Amino acid sequence: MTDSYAIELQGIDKKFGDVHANKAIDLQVRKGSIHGIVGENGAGKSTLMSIIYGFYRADAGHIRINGKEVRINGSQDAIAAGIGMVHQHFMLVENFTVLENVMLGTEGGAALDKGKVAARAELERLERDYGLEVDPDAIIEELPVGLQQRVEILKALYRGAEILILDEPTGVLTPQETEHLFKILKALRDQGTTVILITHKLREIMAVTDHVSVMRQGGMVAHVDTVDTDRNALAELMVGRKVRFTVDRIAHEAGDVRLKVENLVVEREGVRLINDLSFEVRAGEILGVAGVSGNGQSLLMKVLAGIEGFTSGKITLNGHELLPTTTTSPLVVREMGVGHVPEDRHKMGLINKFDAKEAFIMGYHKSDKYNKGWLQDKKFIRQDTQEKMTTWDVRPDDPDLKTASFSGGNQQKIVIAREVEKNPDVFLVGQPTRGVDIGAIEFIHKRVMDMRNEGKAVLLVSVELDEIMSLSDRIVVMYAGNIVGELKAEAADEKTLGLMMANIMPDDVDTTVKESAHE
Amino acid sequence: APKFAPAVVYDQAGKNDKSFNEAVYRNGVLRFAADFGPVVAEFEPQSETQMEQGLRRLAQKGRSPIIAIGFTFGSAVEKVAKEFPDLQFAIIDMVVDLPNVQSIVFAEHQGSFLVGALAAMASETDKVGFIGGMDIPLIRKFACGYAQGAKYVNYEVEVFENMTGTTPAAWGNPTKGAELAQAQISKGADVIFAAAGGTGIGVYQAAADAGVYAIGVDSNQNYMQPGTMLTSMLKRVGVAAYDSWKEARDGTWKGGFKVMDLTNGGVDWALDDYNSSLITADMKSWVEEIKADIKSGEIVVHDYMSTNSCEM
Amino acid sequence: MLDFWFSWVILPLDSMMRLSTPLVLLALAGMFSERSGVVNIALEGKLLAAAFASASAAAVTGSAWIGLLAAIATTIMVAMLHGFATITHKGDQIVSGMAINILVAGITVILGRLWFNQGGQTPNLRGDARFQGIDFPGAAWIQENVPFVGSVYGEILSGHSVMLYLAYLMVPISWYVLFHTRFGLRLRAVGENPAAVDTAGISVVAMRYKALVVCGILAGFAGTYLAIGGNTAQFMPNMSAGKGYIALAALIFGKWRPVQAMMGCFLFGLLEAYAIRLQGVEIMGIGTVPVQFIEMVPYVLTVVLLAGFIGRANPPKSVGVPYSKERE
Amino acid sequence: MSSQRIPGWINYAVVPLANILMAFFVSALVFVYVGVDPIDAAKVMWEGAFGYSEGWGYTLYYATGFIFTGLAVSIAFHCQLFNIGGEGQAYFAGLGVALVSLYLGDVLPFWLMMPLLIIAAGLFGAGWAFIPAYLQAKRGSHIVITTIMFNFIAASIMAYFLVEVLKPPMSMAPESAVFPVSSWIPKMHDFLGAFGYEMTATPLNLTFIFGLICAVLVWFFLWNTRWGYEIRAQGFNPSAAKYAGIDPIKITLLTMAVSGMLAGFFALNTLSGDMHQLKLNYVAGFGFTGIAVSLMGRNHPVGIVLASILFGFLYQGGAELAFEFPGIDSKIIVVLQGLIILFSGALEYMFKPSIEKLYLKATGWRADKEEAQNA
Ligand SMILES: Nc1ncnc2c1ncn2[C@@H]1O[C@H](COP(=O)(O)OP(=O)(O)OP(=O)(O)O)[C@@H](O)[C@H]1O
Ligand SMILES: Nc1ncnc2c1ncn2[C@@H]1O[C@H](COP(=O)(O)OP(=O)(O)OP(=O)(O)O)[C@@H](O)[C@H]1O
Ligand SMILES: [Mg+2]
Ligand SMILES: [Mg+2]
Repeated sequence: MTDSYAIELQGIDKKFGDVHANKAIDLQVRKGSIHGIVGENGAGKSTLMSIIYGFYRADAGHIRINGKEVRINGSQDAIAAGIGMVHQHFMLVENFTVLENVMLGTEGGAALDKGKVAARAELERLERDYGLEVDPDAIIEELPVGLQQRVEILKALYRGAEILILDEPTGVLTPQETEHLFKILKALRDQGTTVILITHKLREIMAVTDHVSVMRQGGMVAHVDTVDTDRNALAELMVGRKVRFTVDRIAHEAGDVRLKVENLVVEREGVRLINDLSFEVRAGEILGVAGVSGNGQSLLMKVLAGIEGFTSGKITLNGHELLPTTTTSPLVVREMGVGHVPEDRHKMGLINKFDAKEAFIMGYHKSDKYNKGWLQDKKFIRQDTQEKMTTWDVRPDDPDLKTASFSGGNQQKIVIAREVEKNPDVFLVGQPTRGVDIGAIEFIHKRVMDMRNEGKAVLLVSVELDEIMSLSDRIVVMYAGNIVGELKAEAADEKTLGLMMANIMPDDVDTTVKESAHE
Repeated sequence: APKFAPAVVYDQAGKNDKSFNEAVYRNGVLRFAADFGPVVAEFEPQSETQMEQGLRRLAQKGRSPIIAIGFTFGSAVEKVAKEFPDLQFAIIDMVVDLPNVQSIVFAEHQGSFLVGALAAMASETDKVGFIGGMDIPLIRKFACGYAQGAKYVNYEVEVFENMTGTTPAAWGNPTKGAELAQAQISKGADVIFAAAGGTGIGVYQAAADAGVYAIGVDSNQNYMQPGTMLTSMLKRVGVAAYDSWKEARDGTWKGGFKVMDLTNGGVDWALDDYNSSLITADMKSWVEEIKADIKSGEIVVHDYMSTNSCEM
Repeated sequence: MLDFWFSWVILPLDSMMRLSTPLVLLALAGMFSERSGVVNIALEGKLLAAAFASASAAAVTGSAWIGLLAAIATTIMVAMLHGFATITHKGDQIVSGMAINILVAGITVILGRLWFNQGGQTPNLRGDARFQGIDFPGAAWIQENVPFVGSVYGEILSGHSVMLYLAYLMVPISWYVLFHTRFGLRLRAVGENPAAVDTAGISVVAMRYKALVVCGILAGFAGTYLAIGGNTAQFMPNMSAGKGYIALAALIFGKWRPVQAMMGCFLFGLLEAYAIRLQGVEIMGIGTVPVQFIEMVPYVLTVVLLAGFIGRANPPKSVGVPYSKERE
Repeated sequence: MSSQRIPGWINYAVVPLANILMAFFVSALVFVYVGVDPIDAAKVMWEGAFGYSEGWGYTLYYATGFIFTGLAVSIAFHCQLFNIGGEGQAYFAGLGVALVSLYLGDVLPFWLMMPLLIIAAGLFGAGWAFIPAYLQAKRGSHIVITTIMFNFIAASIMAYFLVEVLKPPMSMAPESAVFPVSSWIPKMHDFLGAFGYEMTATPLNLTFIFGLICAVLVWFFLWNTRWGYEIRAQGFNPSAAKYAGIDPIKITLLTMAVSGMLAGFFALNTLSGDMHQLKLNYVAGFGFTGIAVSLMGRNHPVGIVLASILFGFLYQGGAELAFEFPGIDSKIIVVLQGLIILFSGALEYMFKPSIEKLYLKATGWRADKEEAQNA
């Protein structure tokens, strides 16, 4: 039976320093099937795929391709074995053309010009056959992400991949694009190509895969046929216990407007990234911002937090008016009673090499509380940190431990604790549960809801529709730098939101809300 | 008098610069060693700081007399000689007014006059060149004497004059020297005198490549490009150093001012096997005549440094 | 008029051709290395090492061509050391560049002194031990009989050594290699996004080493020209005298492209040619020009360019970053 | 990562030590090649640098210079700025010191001169670092290239000043007049002599003490003030720093100004403390060597002071070597320096993995247990 498997892994093991990313993984992928892999962030999915593709080398284990044991020492071995991979982070040379990117590595001879002619013909054929049109002479950095991803798929096909690995390909796609992609994947499967698909969206797994494998904390915990399972069962397999997606909500009236954005425009190098945006958030309500990432949500958060400036419009934060000419900074904005949990704790919220003490004063390090004259009040900082770590149940509660040594969930707790403890009136929260485990998610969701119940104005940006739907009182959807529609939480469902995220207005959505925000 | 323990500190060009320092090494240190045994301690500093450190270090070891090669040692000698009033120092090309310092200066203008005269005699284009190292009064003194000598022989002669730079780096840049020489040659110069330390190597090379004459400086550099080295302007720094040590050894050493000129053989022009075929008998007798006239005072060569100008 | 033309246009341009030669070769050397992602402030040391090797080998064997080979072999070795530190061991590229510059400055003098006993200089070379000027057919006649333009042919183009012509030949060759060959495509890619190259099945490490080998070869030519290919015929301590940094400046000036980099070298070479000629020369109405200010123009221009005042200079994106798959 | 299980002393003591030993070993090979017994050479260097009070004086005098240039490099490193311009900054600061000394030295008393000199050295050094910093912060120029260029520009400007402005008339050497005595920083032997301690005359001067004070201040500044906090935050993670309200432009300017100021203090030691006149190229590579000092000292003031003493030893021992073995070139010290930078800077990570592995092996049973417990 062996040769009915395209890929067989046995005992794959990989460590990055102390991080045991893959623990003795076994996996079998049937030829001509679409095989899904799910698992939380950091479970080791990308690492495993990168090992198959030769990007990383496993510390131990065997790989069999089409029944034959192979040694994959580098991507060239994987390519030779007929494996193609679309990486989670694109592997494109940004200032090259599409054609150059596609032919890189398979140039067809030492002289480039001859190879280019042949490559162009082949590329055009592939584009036609699979409905993957891209201008071969376009420069990558000028293409939208959706098209960049096409280039990645074309690259794999161009190399004649019989096994195609896609690592979270839909994160940057609109629902239609996702749909189109899945059509292509199915077509490929029907022609005999084996596809491995990694995604966090269990809906997609159910829609397109034949089999699913589940990873947890570096290990492979289950293999099931898609027809034999459902979303709840998969979620349970992923985190090891029953998952509860909802948070309790107390009904109450929203208060005064605490955050008001009027006709906000942000331009960068002549491009309008945020285009005439208006909305408001009242005390005691959570406004959820949904949207495919890359539609301006991150920038909006940065502008509101004072990290970046804006071109025109007006922002009113807790009674303070901000105009494009106002000199602000994150420090000034914090003074106005704004707390900000940034989207990416590694890039923004924390500094890996700082210890917990230092992490807890980030953004507040200039306040008199933490300084005595010219010097920092180290004793007080330590004691203050210790107290907060205890109340927030940060583990381990050691103020001298380096930030990097905490797990993702605990790191996120540090960030949220730091911001919540300042008791802000306006609370900006971006992706609060990205990459944290379900226990932490419940905890964090509860704290965000507490803030609302205490009468704070909360702006929540998340790409997780479940999160948005379970926390928000109202939901706005962003597309191409603008708000394309608003829904009451009760009226929201995934289908409607999904369509709106692609800028398609379902008939029953009241698109006039946008105007009414102007009054 | 202090115990006799002679020493020398070269400047940063080092003792093998084929020019100034090497003259001290070959005609001073080696000759002294040949005559009295290897007693002279040498030091080649690597940096500005080490120049003074080297001097002081030798002084602390009780070395005397210590000869410092070149005007760059001026302030260092002044400082260290003050700190060690019982030791003897000498400095070349510079005056340090202390009782325990012998300041040895040369009448470079006289020697340059002679080679300038020879250059004019040898030139067929009536164009001759001068390439100096660092642009300082001392080198202007060479240039000025050279031009006077050339014009003395042939009033029509045109003299091109270039300096290499303003810092000591100008002593060690043969590429620049060659560039300047090529430019002068392209403009018609067929004899070029370089008073530029290591930079001269490039000048002589460029002259040899173009088949025109070059004139060496300080040491006898005739051997460097046989056939195109017309002569060398000798500045007998080696002899001066040798004499200073010898005086100390004999107990006749005196501080103060010491001029080395044509009369005492401190400067001269070089004639040897390498260039004898280039110097005709006529040239030789004429230049010897001029030499005698300068010695006798019949010809007065203007010293640039006396007025800070080449105008008389 | 003719005289002014000759002295202040033709001769400086002639000089520029020679003074720019090592810069052009070095800038190309730097281009290959930086395009692959390895910052090359070690050009200075590579130039010096090559100059020493060529002059020593030529002195011992009497053949300039063997000198060239020795120089190339030496600079490849130095480049491999550079690669060992920066590619294999992911060391800091700037620090290793500095280390190489310092190391070479010391070792050349020590070996030179030990081998030739002339204070670090190598013996003066004659005949076949150095590359000599080649006169173009009819150069002298044309220069004499055709006013103005005749001297362009006779003075500026003709009369240089074969090394100079080789150097300028390298410019179109490098251009072709960079933009029209597989090697060039991969090279440019590896300096922009090494991970993309890696996942395309090409070894980043091998590419960078290859780039450094090419860099070594070109730097070998540069050093050979400097010591025995132009108008010097021997090695002298520290004879690179900052040319490595000027070449780096020219490379930035040329935005990491061969023809533009050559233009940058020409500009700097011409400036130097004038600086040399203006030293201590009285110009009517102005007096003497402080040549220090002319000498610093290349550096000032580079700073101005880098600050984006005269167009942006975008370096290869991953230049200076050791390629590592491990995060942090 | 694995550093969690590796104690600090491996990283801060064993690894640097291995790197230095490797550098020494390779230079020993060079010594053997040029025909000098490396053991003899080491003895001469050691004796010369530490064997008697004069050696100490010189060693510490050189070390003082390295303390300043090393601290300058390190503080910039903490902000992820690579300041290769210490050489130019120190050089340019010399101009400030010379101008103040020459123009005010005759009028003002010693006790007024001292603060003025410190301010002049600091200001000129900071000023010369400020322009590259500004260009990096505002215009995105690469600070490494800009500071290299600024070294050359400083060299040209200083040559101009020394040749055309500061050189006394009739003097030929490109150096300024000797400073008035009131601008001289007292020599250590004079100072100690006043308290009855005898010491041989050396260039070591009170700037040494000032250097040590600066090292302590730098430590306080980086780890105990909000500005130091901001500098390190910016260095570790610029986007997080921005989130925390740290203005990257201000911090870049501040860091480079402090860095330039420290490099500028080099002028105090060398000019006011010893040479008493401005000379061409007086920095003589100390600015560049500061990079090695900082790397070896792991960018920590304590490490930098120790590394400075090591380099002071190399310089003084090296000069001594040239006296004792006239046959060998003192350039051999340059080689040794290059090797130290190579091994402790560029090849910093060469031995680290194997040393860590060795350590883990030696303590292996413990690590295994740990893993077993975790599982
Ligand atoms: N190159 C690397 N260097 C160090 N650690 C790494 C590296 N790549 C992954 N890791 C770590 O290995 C673990 C597994 O990471 P991996 O990227 O495989 O997870 P994943 O399942 O793909 O997560 P996600 O859903 O976020 O993509 C994580 O703890 C991660 O931090
Ligand atoms: N970029 C990275 N490089 C190295 N290690 C990382 C990196 N990102 C995360 N880690 C480490 O990898 C481990 C896993 O990271 P992750 O963010 O997935 O948290 P986690 O272990 O899943 O947290 P929790 O257990 O709270 O869910 C943590 O120890 C974290 O410190
Ligand atoms: Mg992943
Ligand atoms: Mg996790």
